[in-house]
Amino acid sequence: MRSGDFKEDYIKDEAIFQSVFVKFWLGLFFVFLVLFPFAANIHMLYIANLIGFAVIGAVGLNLLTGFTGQISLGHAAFLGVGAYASAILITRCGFSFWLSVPLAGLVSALAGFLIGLPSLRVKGLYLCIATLASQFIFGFIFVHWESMTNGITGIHIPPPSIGDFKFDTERKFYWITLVSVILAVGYARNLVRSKMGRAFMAIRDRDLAAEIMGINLFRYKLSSFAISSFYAGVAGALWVSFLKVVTPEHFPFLLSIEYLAMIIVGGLGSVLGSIFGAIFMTLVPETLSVLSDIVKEMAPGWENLIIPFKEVVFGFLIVGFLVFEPHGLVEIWNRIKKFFILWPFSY
Amino acid sequence: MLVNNIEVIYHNVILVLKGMSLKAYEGQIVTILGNNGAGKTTTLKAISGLLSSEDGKVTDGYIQFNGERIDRTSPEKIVRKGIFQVMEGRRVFGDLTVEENLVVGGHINKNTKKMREDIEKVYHYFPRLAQRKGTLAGYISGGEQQMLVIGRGLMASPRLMLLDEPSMGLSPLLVAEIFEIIQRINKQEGVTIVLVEQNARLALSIADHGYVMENGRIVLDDEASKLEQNADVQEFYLGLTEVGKKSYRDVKHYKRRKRWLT
Amino acid sequence: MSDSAKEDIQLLIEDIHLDFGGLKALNGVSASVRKGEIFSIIGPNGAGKTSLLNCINRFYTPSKGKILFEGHDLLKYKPHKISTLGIARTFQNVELFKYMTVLDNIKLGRHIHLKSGFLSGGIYYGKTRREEIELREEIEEKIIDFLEIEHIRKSIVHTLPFGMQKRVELGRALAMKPKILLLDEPAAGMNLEETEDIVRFILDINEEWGVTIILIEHDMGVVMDISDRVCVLDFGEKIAEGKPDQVRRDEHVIKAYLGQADLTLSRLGA
Amino acid sequence: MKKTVFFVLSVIMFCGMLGIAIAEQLPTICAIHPYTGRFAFAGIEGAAAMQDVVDMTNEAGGINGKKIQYYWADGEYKDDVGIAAFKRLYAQYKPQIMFGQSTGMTKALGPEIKSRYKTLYSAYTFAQEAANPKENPYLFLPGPRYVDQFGVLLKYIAKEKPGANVAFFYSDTEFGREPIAAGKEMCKKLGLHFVAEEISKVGGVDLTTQVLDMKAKKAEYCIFHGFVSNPVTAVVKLSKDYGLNIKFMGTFWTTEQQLLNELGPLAAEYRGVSAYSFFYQSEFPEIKKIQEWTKKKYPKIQYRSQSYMQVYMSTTLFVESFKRADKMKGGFNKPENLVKAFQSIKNYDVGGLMPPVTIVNNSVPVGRIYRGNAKTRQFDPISDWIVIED
Repeated sequence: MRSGDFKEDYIKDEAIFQSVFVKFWLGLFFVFLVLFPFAANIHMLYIANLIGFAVIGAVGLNLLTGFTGQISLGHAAFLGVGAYASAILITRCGFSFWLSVPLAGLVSALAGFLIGLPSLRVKGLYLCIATLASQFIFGFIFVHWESMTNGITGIHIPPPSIGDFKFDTERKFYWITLVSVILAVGYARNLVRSKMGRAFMAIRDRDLAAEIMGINLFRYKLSSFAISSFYAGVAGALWVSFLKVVTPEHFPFLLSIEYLAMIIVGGLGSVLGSIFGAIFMTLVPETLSVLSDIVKEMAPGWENLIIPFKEVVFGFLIVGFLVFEPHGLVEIWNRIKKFFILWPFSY
Repeated sequence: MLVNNIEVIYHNVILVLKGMSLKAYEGQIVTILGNNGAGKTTTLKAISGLLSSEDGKVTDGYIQFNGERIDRTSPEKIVRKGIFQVMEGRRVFGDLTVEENLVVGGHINKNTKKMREDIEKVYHYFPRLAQRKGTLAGYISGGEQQMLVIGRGLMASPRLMLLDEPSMGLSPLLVAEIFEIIQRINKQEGVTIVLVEQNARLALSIADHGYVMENGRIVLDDEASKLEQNADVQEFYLGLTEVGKKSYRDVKHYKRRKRWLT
Repeated sequence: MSDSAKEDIQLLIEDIHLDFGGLKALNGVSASVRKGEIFSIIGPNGAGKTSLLNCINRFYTPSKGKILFEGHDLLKYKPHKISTLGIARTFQNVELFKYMTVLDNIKLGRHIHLKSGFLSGGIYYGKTRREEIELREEIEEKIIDFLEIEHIRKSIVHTLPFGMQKRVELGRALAMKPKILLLDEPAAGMNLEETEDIVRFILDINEEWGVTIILIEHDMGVVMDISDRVCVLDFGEKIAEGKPDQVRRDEHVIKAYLGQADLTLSRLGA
Repeated sequence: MKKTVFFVLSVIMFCGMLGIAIAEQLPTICAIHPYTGRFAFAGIEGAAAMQDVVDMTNEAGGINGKKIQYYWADGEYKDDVGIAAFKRLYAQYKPQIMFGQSTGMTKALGPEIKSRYKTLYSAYTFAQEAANPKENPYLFLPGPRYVDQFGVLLKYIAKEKPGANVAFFYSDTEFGREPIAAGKEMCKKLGLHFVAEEISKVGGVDLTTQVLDMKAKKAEYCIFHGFVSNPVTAVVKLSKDYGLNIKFMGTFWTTEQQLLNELGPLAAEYRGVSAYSFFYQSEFPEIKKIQEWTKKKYPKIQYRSQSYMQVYMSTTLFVESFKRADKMKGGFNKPENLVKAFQSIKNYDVGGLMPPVTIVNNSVPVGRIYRGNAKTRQFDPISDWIVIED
């Protein structure tokens, strides 16, 4: 049982990391993150990078959907806008990678701002369909504005570098991803506990009452769209710089759905939940692939049964988690935490 | 109906009711008094089976209705056994008309003739509803909505009706009207009624038996008329002191403590 | 009305008409609320009491009429701007932010008084951090302490019983540092003891914080005991206004609203 | 949760590394087959083809006595899944040769194969990018580029009906769009009128607008590209219903026996181009060999598709490259050797699976035109092997 956890002033109670225990585990986790690239092989690092991009994208979407309550089906498009913006800035305008990423975020934020305009008039499912428009509009632009995007051929992007040092392998890129993820998560975590984050949640829970509190719905909804798209843009820019190529097929509609799945499985309205969701949606299919490959080797002749089966398992896992804990993985996490805090009593 | 020593837990961790017991005989009006959060609504939900939809469950004790155990039965089966809960907050189907709301309430009746009779019965008790039967339920006044949800409950031909704060937010005139109707329903239909109500005087005036609840358990119970005479009840629920009525202006300067001996 | 009383008028409602597709919700209602008083509005369900508050809040736009608050024409303001003038309110059915903690809900009340933006908010350092901690201190000491809700301050609102939610909503309104507070049935769904608590808070807010209060309430015990003046609405029209004792005896009021005298005072044991 | 999963992964990787330690010197091929997803029809056949060639070679003594190791994973025909699988297999087995699942994956990995992995690479694609030895020395195609396939068909049309009206019907994918621009250019050169381009989703169902558009624009020939059988049958049937008189043709992936089965009596209306002989052309010794092997190993299987032939051909070229590179200084573990060995292949006899193979620009630019036979539901050759020259 964890006890002796008393706070003496409000400063401590307002801190993000509330106890020595949390700090300890977080520290340990950080050490793990730093040591990870030295122990892992390319494939694990590749997946780790992908998880990183997914975390940034998912945190962004959660700010919009989980915190502000505006469902977006266009997240993939904003990833695409950021990706293309950075690719074009780097290859055509001669910007460095380091400058192109925040700029890509801004371009994407602007796109999000525009797509968010209907949110002032429409809500819920209607808004959902309105954001779907972004998918088609930007998808069309990626393919057909050939002078800029090279159409379906896509753009090859040189790896980021500092002086002569090139971030051209998964291991080197890992550091860029890690720092970006920490910045992105830290910013979001702070944002949601400050004035703006509270306003977002207020709009989600009761927009009428939010107006009484003097919250300008117009401004905050659009801010939410812009910030969310900024995150998506950064995630997209990092992703394609990592892949070294960008084509329109990187941003299918399905990707938007996957991002929604991430935050729903992880936990709506929770920064931690977005992280869990991103890990889940990236790592689980990958692990299942690995497992199915192993099983396949062990049972030759059965591969055409075993391999497709992984999708079924993945589907069941998602449904299973949602049935078991509709509030997402973060709720399971909270429950485990509560169990240890209260242990050995059950309530 | 018998509730025996039940314990209710929400989300596996939050204990709401601890050893709560309650009895209601056929044809009685039983009222539960108590603070907000004492567990009155939870008790009603435990009886009607609606706990499960809020991730709560009865972990100890049992609930019997006409000798049959019902605490593990699903809500829709409980309704069919004749128990109906009228929830607080006037939950009408705002996009349906008054009459359609009643039809929905009577959906467990299979034949239309019985349905028609039941609707007429509701109009008999609530003549105001008959006047507004074609209006969308979202546009009728709060008092009429309260009447509608009670009427809708009546459509299920219940043997036991659980009423959760029927007077909330209603004008004095309407409160009187609704309580009178509740009494008539009880007398004429023989429906047993469990009433959760904040207006203690009113509740005790129509009830046969009263329970006082605090922190998830019953601290006091007696015949309604005796309860009305209890000094503690008089002070805490009826607003009477030794010298008679007191003004709300007086409470400003002191904060009382309760003296239940539990 | 004497000259001095006129100067004291904080909120002036003049000839308000409001209709919903032909249905007249308010039909030429006028009223004036003086600074520092408790002004109650009573009337049968559907009489237009809440609609009147909604007009002041600018959720509804009256088809005719004028509302002046300390010289500002409220009808020229957008709903989210009303709060900046110092008008706060609570709702009949509680309009809290259900999935947030009590503390966050109350902090939201202070929204308009905070300065941090999206950049400084996300970095949470220096000014923003100081501002947040000051805010926390003030809310804890002034509001949470006052309303006696320390024990639930970290609970998620929708898990709380209705009566507590009403208290939290009052706290949120107070956090707005209002000059005038509109309370819509603050004692609904409360038993005597809880009602006494709420009344105690209302009186404190009024007398010690000097906030003007407009109160809608069905509990005649409360209304008659604490109001300075009472206004009675029926079918969107004002049928009486005056001191509680006057109103209580008014024949129209008894017929439309109060009913028989014994029921009126049912809670008072008179 | 993250940590436990990583732990499990680490254990798997560790076992994998043990495997590398043993297999280091052996010739290794890794492949990503689209075993599930919408390209599964090809992936399942391809996985079997590669296994077969490896088994045949190993039975015959491997690469100068060294047995070929073959590992593969499912890429689901999704680029990200495929790339992850590529990295995983690479990390685990350090293969000298890899095989990928799609055009998109080939494009995405191209730069890295050149700079880091340096594996000889081919894929389920005939995209131009893989036939550019200057840019991508390690990438190759075991047949003609899509552009070349268009070339073969267009030249055939120009000969059959000079100045004819031509329409392209392609899918809304990277693979579908790839040769379109070049195809239009070619029409101009050959004096054909390019009148319409119709785009549809893969597996699209309502194609009336496209068919009516072709009718309005008086198309006489229509070339399908970027599909599997699905919309093709629908379009051919619909055109008959609307009374259009269009001659339909298709590139490699739409020249498949299954399509003829679906077309039924309309099979005779359809022509396609392929680089490989068909399973039933037993007059060729290599095909005969495949038939016998199939009968022996998979008695239930009646037919091997063109996808099988493609991967079979690729693997044959892989094996030949291994053999040639093994004789060079540094052996096949030196990436440059494999490329040199591969590019040195000239007039290499593959027993009629293709005409004798000569590598030109890392591809094998030959094709043959086939016509559907409504009776046998087979493709009959209607031209000789056409070698495409730029």
